[in-house]
Order: sequence, then structure tokens, then C-alpha cells
Amino acid sequence: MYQAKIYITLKQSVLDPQGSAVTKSLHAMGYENVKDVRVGRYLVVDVDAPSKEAAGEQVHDMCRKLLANPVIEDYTFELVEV
Amino acid sequence: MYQAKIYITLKQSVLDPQGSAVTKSLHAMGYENVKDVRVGRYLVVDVDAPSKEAAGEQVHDMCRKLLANPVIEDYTFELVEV
Amino acid sequence: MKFGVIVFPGSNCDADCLHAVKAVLDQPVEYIWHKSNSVDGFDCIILPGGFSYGDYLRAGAIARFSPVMEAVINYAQKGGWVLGICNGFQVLLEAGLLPGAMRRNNNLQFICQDTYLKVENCSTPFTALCHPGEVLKIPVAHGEGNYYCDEKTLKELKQNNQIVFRYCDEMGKVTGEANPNGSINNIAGICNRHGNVLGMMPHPERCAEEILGSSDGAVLFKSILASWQRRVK
Amino acid sequence: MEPRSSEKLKPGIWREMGLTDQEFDRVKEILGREPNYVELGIFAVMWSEHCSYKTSRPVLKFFPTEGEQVLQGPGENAGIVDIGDGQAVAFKIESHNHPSAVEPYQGAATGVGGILRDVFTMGARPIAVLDSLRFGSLKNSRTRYLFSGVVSGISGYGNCVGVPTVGGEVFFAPTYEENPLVNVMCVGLIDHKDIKKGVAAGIGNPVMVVGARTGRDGIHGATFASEELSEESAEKRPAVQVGDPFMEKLLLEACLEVIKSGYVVGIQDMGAAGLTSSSCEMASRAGTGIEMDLSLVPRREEGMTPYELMLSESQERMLVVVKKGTEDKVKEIFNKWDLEAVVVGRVTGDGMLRLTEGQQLVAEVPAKALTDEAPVYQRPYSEPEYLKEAQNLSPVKIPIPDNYEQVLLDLLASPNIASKEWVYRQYDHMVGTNTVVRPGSDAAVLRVKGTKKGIAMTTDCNPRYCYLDPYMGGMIAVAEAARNLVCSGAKPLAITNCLNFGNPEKPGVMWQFRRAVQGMSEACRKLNTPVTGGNVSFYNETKGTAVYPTPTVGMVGLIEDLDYCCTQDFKDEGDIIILVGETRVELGGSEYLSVVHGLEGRGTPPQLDLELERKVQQAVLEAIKKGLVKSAHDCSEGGLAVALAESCISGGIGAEIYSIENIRGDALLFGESQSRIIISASENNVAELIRHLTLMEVPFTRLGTVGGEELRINLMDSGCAAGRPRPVINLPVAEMESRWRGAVKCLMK
Ligand SMILES: Nc1ncnc2c1ncn2[C@@H]1O[C@H](COP(=O)(O)OP(=O)(O)O)[C@@H](O)[C@H]1O
Ligand SMILES: [Mg+2]
Repeated sequence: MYQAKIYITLKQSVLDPQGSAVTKSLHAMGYENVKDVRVGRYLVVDVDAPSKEAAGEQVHDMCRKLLANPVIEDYTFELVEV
Repeated sequence: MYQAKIYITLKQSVLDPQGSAVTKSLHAMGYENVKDVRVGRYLVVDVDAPSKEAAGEQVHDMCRKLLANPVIEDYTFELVEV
Repeated sequence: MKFGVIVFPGSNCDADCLHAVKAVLDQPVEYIWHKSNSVDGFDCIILPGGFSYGDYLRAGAIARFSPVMEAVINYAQKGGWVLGICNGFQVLLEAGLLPGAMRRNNNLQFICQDTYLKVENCSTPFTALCHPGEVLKIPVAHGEGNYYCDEKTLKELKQNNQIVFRYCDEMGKVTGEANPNGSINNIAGICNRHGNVLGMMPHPERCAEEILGSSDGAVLFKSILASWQRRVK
Repeated sequence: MEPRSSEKLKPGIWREMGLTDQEFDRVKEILGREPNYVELGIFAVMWSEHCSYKTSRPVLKFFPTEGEQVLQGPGENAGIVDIGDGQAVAFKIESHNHPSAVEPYQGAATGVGGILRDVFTMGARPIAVLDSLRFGSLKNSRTRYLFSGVVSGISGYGNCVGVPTVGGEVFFAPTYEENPLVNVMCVGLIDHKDIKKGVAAGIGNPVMVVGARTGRDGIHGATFASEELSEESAEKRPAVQVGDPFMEKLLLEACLEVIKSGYVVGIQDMGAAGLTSSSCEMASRAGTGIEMDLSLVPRREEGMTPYELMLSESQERMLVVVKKGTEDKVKEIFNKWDLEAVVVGRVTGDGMLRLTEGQQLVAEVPAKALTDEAPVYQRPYSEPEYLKEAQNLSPVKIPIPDNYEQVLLDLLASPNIASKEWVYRQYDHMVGTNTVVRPGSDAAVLRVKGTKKGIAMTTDCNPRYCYLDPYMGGMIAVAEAARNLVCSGAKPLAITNCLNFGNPEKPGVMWQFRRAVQGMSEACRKLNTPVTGGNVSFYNETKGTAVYPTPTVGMVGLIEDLDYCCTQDFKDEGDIIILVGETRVELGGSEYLSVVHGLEGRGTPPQLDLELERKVQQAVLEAIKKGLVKSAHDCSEGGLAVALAESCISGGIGAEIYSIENIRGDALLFGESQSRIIISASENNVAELIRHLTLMEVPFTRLGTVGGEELRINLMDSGCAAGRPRPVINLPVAEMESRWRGAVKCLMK
């Protein structure tokens, strides 16, 4: 069994309304030293696969097709055996 | 300048409707070997701080006060100098 | 003319669209269950608003993989008329039938209110009875209607006259204040190159009868029928 | 660690679960033995105040519950009233106060989920939600956090399910700082023939669990709701449940489909106390028993014990008793909606709730002992000490302001009066395409497709009045709700109520509770709006102080012909404005006293003459039905001047007012005398309208004319020279509007 930790973020070029809102709140709370916040998604996916490569390929696939939207998002992931 | 990568997840016993919906959808797409999906949030926060400890303390603070909802969520983070 | 309204799990404007087609056009209209694998025999397909699959992950992301979507994509590629309203628009984006993507509204809140739309393109089957520049009062109700596309796509949209509706003020001026959600270029609705697929965030079915405060939305439904009658002739 | 069911109980453990020693003795007496741990948990939760109404039941008997319009009174999941043509309206209100105080988003969201289920469990399709909210001051950041969390929770859940949130109220007062109130009402539409009840009838019929899987969430939620909030509340946080509105939408569609199919005998949602309350209530109503094998209950987590399965408050679940032999058909319908439906047991004839885990018996309790035979307490009551002191306020001591314009602007910007657009803009209030009158008017109105009928609905309660005089306050809450419906052209039909009070073990709180219920009952009788159900929420206290008594009234009314539906906005230049009812010097409990004089919750509230109220309502309703009235607006918080300003703002047109009443100017403009409605009519209808009002024997005053771009008010008071009215207010509608519209938004920035 493999566990993929997937990080999905908005592309740098895409304005992030959530990130700006969080930045503003943090400033208002006194954390003026916060320079930038980007908000993304974090998915933990458990897959049963014969090998790490096979699992990795599948996760790539899932990300491309469903989990991330390539128009506005990038993804990366880490894979560990569990 | 430090960059915090913050991972916020629902507590284990808390219902994760998104995760179940994604699991079902992955199954329907043919990824029947997916055993479980949990959906959380991923934040990248840039903070200007004198030291790594100072930055870490601040990030802890922000998580507790604003970024994570301690009632239903857990968080962890990594900190790197950038 | 026969209309089909797709029902995804979580669609919640399906009944409203069905009702609007009946009330405004008195034409045959049926639900199409998301597990169906054909949309044969329909002259226009409506993807209704709502929260398909709870809008979990991203609005429209999961619905796009519903069995029926393959048929819808086929249908659209063959020139069939497809109207996506709100969540339906989001599904069309996810399915790649229209370019771009949706982000959360700028203020991060769900917004339900009347908006004014400037009709920028009257040559689609959905807007054939509008006048260029006409202002329609049609409500929006969404949390993720902040349309985004890259520069290149935007240029193409403009060049090909694919921007169909833009948010404007009562007088038809396209201003920042009139933009409820931060959508790029005040875009409220776009069509594909051939004009047979339209996606729009505002809800014409919610203002298609006078008793609901405005019947401006009726013109879309009437346009579809008029265009169809013209085409069939 | 929870003991195994066979182990002996730790002495005193019942107290930790919320049972008293006497109650524990009673349990032993009923069983004729010591309960095991599971049984004790079941008793504790069913005998909690939240589930058993042990304190409130004797008092609720004051309510009138009958009327020819009532098809289903209290006792079921929702009340039902007839609206003619074989159609009916099901409706109910419920509180989710404590969960919302701990986790505002999920607390409010699951509140919406619960009340929707109460309505569709009856077989009705929910057509509208209303929310009645109470918070502390918006100047406080904690309040803003709670407020925005609650609103987005309601919006997040209701919008997703696709039921429009069309009305409600928000009231701010310091008393709610730590203990906000979140009451949600749902209204559904149903054909008489489809009405279903929560009964486990027919011995041998299968019992099914449908919908979401059971997890460890919300164990002991009902007990949590039956305690005061304290520092430790935060630690009880596992009690917080997370809602899944998408699942709810599927459950709604599947349940309505399965009810239409005719396979269902009885159905009930699993709300507070989950599987426990739904099973024993359904058995008890039918006079039967239920036996269930808990190992069959679909679960989210492994290793769940019978105790956890019985007490979990996982959301989006239902218990259904179906006709024997139809199990597979029922499963098919649920499967179509991607939902699980599992037979877990059957109806028995011995009146017992019997639970097994496989072959092993884990609990055996008489169902009725948990419901009808739960303890009842006649708690002592006496007038609370604060009352005399708070009421004592001589108007003579209140200085008359010299700038009424400023007062009006300040009132319009007070969050209690200002536009609640910031709230309802986040609610999808149009989905369903029935919303004829959107939020913002006195009452919301929904059409009934295929007919000319409309259903009007509202929630109301002025808790300040209730604090100062619970009897009067309770009466006014009912009267005001009815008045709001009448202003939209509807005949009031019936009410549901949500009684939010402090700790009833305190005689002062108990007194407030009794008086409020008595006042409400009196008004319900007089206005012929019986009570069809409701909910009691006690223990709304923090640090020993109770919130204002807040008996929220939810009311529905019928408009027979939507061509005669009325709104509050002034319509056309030249229309004549008439005030129906009379204005007295009544400043106690007013928003004006609180905002302008800093006297929050002081004085005696306005008095209500129920006979006058009835006549005013009847006169206005008939005038609307005759087509004589163009707008109607009830005078409430902020009084006459605010009501006029609101009619101007929503109509986008001004008005010129001449008042000849010679009472103190602030009382005239901002006092909150009851039974007053401002109507406008076109010039050519005025003669007939006046004749009508005269014949109906209601007091009325011709106030002035609609028109222009300002609201101008001229007074005859001691400041006038030689009997000539003097102008005291001359404000552009646009200026009033920006104050009124911007206030809440601005505070929430
Ligand atoms: N304030 C009230 N007035 C009238 N009936 C009430 C009131 N409070 C509760 N009831 C009735 O008592 C019964 C139990 O209420 P409640 O526990 O809120 O229902 P549920 O089990 O659906 O949560 C319901 O039928 C309800 O209508
Ligand atoms: Mg119930």
C-alpha cells in the first residue's frame, strides 16, 4: 500500500482571492511580517499498487484528470509505502 | 525570510464528505485500488522573521488562531529559509 | 423542439429549468439522468445549476466524469446546442467544452443577487432575439463564479466573439463595481467557437416569469426556440 | 475506556451522564435491575432536557393546538396545516445554539440539515428555510467570527441542498455575547395523501437505516445541549458534527421518492440522540417495540461499540419502517441515489427496545419508559429580581433629542434595524423559482406552482420586550408575526416556536418561561393561529447569566390569490399614506432607548391590546384583498419614522408626512407602539379605503403623501408655533439608504 501526499496550488500567474484574504486577516491580526500567502489543497490518497512506480503513475494520472485543474492549478506529490 | 508549508487536515474521526466523494469518483473512473482519500488544505506562507524559531512560533500561532479550525482540524508545517 | 435537462446528483436547478422551458415555451422537456449514456433525440441540452457532487474538490470537477458527459461532449462536438447555467457552466469548463476555469468569488462569499448583463453576442442560438448591447436583469447565485483564463485565451475569446454576456450596470456600462465576483473582463457567459455551447453564471430560469420580479431571462429560452425553428425550416 | 456492557457500573457514573440519583433509581425501578452501560447511556440521553422536555412539558400544555386548519399538531417531526385543494404546508423550527457557539459553521449547517429532515420526513418537499439569529455586539471580534461563521454555515448547507433561505431575523444584544442563538425553520409543501408519520407500526415489518454511515460524531450532543456553556465546553468538542449537504440532497430526493412509492410505514430522521431517539420514539408512538442488531448498522469507523452506535449523532441518516417484503424495492430506490439502505431489525409487539450485537443481547428497555414515561418536573418559579429595577423608568427622565434627523440616521444604521443584505445575499433565496417576495420585506412569499396561491412566512421575536415582560413579549411575538404576514396579504394560519431560555432550574428563568408561553398562548387563541410544534432550548447561559428570554415564533400564512400580494415599498408619486392603529407614549424596550440613550433593555415594553390587534389585522388584510392597498408595512423596531424610511428606501421614492398627534416627538417618531401598520393607496381609492377602515372600527390617521426624493416629516408638538406643524426631518432617501444598507457590511469588514 502506498500513500500519496498531494499538494495542489494555484499557478503563480493566477490571482488567489483566498490567499489575499488570509494575508489581509493576518496583517490585521498584527502579523505584518507575513509577505505572502497562497492557499491550496492537500490530499492524502491511499493506493494499493504492485510497485512504487505503478502507484506514482496512477497518482499522476488522477491528478491530471480529476484532482487538479491544469488550467489554473499545479500539483506535486510525495509517495511513501505504508 | 522563511517559508512555511502548512498542511491542515480534518481530525481522523471527523467526517470528510469531500474525501468520500472523491474516493467514489476515483472508483467510478476505474481506480478501484484507491482505498481512502482525505481532503485538506495546503498553505504556503512567507514570513519575515529574525530566526527560524521565531518564525516557527509565529506560524504555530497563526495556525491556532486563524488558519486551522482546532475544533475539527489538525495542522502540521515545515519551515525552510528562502 | 425537445429539451433535455441533465440531472447530476446534487443538481438543484433541474426542476427550475424544466419548469421554465414549459412555462415560457410550452415545449416538450425531459430530465436526463446522469447515468444515461445517450442524449439522442434532444434538440437542446441544459446543464442546470446546483452543487453536483456537492461541488466537492472543485465545482463541476466530479460531475464532468458522470457517464452522461461523454454523450454530451459528443453531442456538442457534432454541433448540438448545450446551455450550461451556473454549475452547468462550471461542468462545461471542467469538461473542456469551454475554455478557462472558475475561482472562488473575490469576496469569498456566496452571492445571490440580481445582476445586469450586457449582451455582447447576439449570433448564438441562445441570444438570437437580443439586440446587441441590450441589458438584461438576471440574478446570480454562486460561490465560485470568478471566471479566469489566461491572456492568450482571453484574446481568442474576444477575437472569435465568444464573450456572450458581461456584467454591467443598469445603464449597460461595464464597470468594476458591476462585477459581482471578480471575473476577468466582467465575463458572465461565454460560448465555444461555433456558438452552439453557451456557459453562463447568471440564472435565466429564475427570471423567466413576471411574477418572479423580472422576465428578462425568458428571451434566452425564446431565442433557442426561434433559432431552432429557423434552422429546421 | 468505556466498560463492556456486562461490567458493573462505576458508582455515580450516571451523574457524569447527566442523570440525577433519583432518576437513576427510577431507571432501576423500571428495569427491575441495574441498567448496563449501554442502557444507562440510552436513558441518560432520552431523559435529557433536550429530548424529554421534562421541565417544559407541563408548561407547553398552555398552548392551543387545535384549529380546523391543523392537520398535524405537536408530537410529530413537523406540524402540518391545510392550504386547500388537497395541499398542505409542513413546518417546524429548531435551535442549534450550543453547537453553533462552539463551531459556528458546522453548528449552524447541521442545524439546517436537521430541520430539513424533520420536514421531508413527513413526506413534504422543503420549499423554504428561515433563520432567526441572536448575537452579541458586532463591535466585538468574537461576535463577528460567530456571526460570519453561522451565516456561512447556513448558506453553505442550505444553498447546496437547494432549498432557498428566504427570511429570518438577526438581533444583536450584549446578552448573547457568549451564547448566540441559532434557530432555523423549514417550510415544506405536501399533498394530504402523502403525509407520513414517525411510527413503527406493523409487527414484523423491517426496520431500515438509510443514508450516511454512522461515525463517532456528536456522541452525547443532546446532553451537551442540556447544560450551560462553560469553559469545559471547548473540551466537549468531539460533540461537534460535520454536515454533508450533498448527502442530504440525495437523502431528500430518495426519501420523497420512497414515500411516494407507498412502501413506507413510518419514517423519522435521526436527530438528537440518533438511533436511540428515532427508534424508541417510533415504537412508542405506535405502541410497538423494535429490535435491532447493531452489528448490521453501516459504520464509518471500525471498532464502534453498541453504546457509540446508539448515541452517535452522525448527520444525514434516517430510520425507516417499511412494509414487509418491500425491502429490496426500497433498497433499489436508495441505491439509485447512491445511498445505502440496510435492514437492521424489525418491529415487535412487546413494546421493548431490544438491541443485540449479533446473537448477544446488549440492551433491553421498554420504549415508552424512554419517551412518554420520562420524568416530568414541576419546577418552582418566581418573578426574577432584576425585573422591577429594569422596568422602572420614567419617560420624564428621558431627554427629548433636538435633532431627530440624526436620531433617525443613527437608528437606520443600528445593526438591529439596518439592512440584513449582508446576510441574505449569502443565501440562495431564489432557487426553486417560487420566491415571489424575497428577503427584506415583512414576510417572504412563495408561490405554489400550478395555483394562484402563495405561502407567506416569517419568524419574529423581540427578546428585549420578553426580558422586560415575558407575558407581553410572548404575546407581541405572535402578534407581530401575524401582522407581518397580513402586510403581505396573507391570512395567518398557525405557528411553530423555538423557546430559547436560560437554566430552568432557576425559579426566575422558569417564571420567564411560563409567562412567555402564557402570553403566546393568549395571542395564538385570539388570532386563531394554533401551535403545531416547536422546540425548547434551555440552559442558554454563560457564567451564570441567562440570555434574554427568546421565544421565537415562526408563522405561515396563506395568500389565496397572488394578484393581491402586497409589499412594504412605497410605489407611486401621489399615493396617500395612512397609519392604521394608534401611537401612544411607549418608549420602554425600544431600539431608540438603547441606541440614543444607552438604555438597553429598560422600561416597560409597549402594551398589546389583542382585540385592537385582531381588528387592525383584519381591516388591513381585507383592504389588501379588495385591491385598495398598494403597500403595507408593519411598525416595529425603530417605530414610525424607521418604518416610513424603510418603505421609502425599498420603493426608491420619498414621502411627505404631517402628523397631528400631539404627543412627545420622540415617542411619536421612534416609539414602538404595537398594532400599527402603514399602508399606502392611490388617491382614487382613498375614499373607499377610509370608508372600509371606518366600518371596521379601527383607528387610523392620514399621514401624508408618497413622492419626491426625501422623507419629510412635520410634527405638531410643543416646539410648534401657533399650531403650525414644524418640519423635523428632511432627509434624502439616498442618504438614508446608504446608512441603512451599509451599516452591517461596514461592521463586518
Ligand atoms: N415549544 C413547543 N411548542 C409546541 N410543541 C413543542 C414545543 N417544543 C417541542 N414541541 C413538540 O415536542 C416534540 C418533540 O420536539 P423535538 O424534540 O424538538 O422534536 P425532534 O424529535 O424532531 O427533534 C415535537 O413534536 C415538537 O413539535
Ligand atoms: Mg425530528
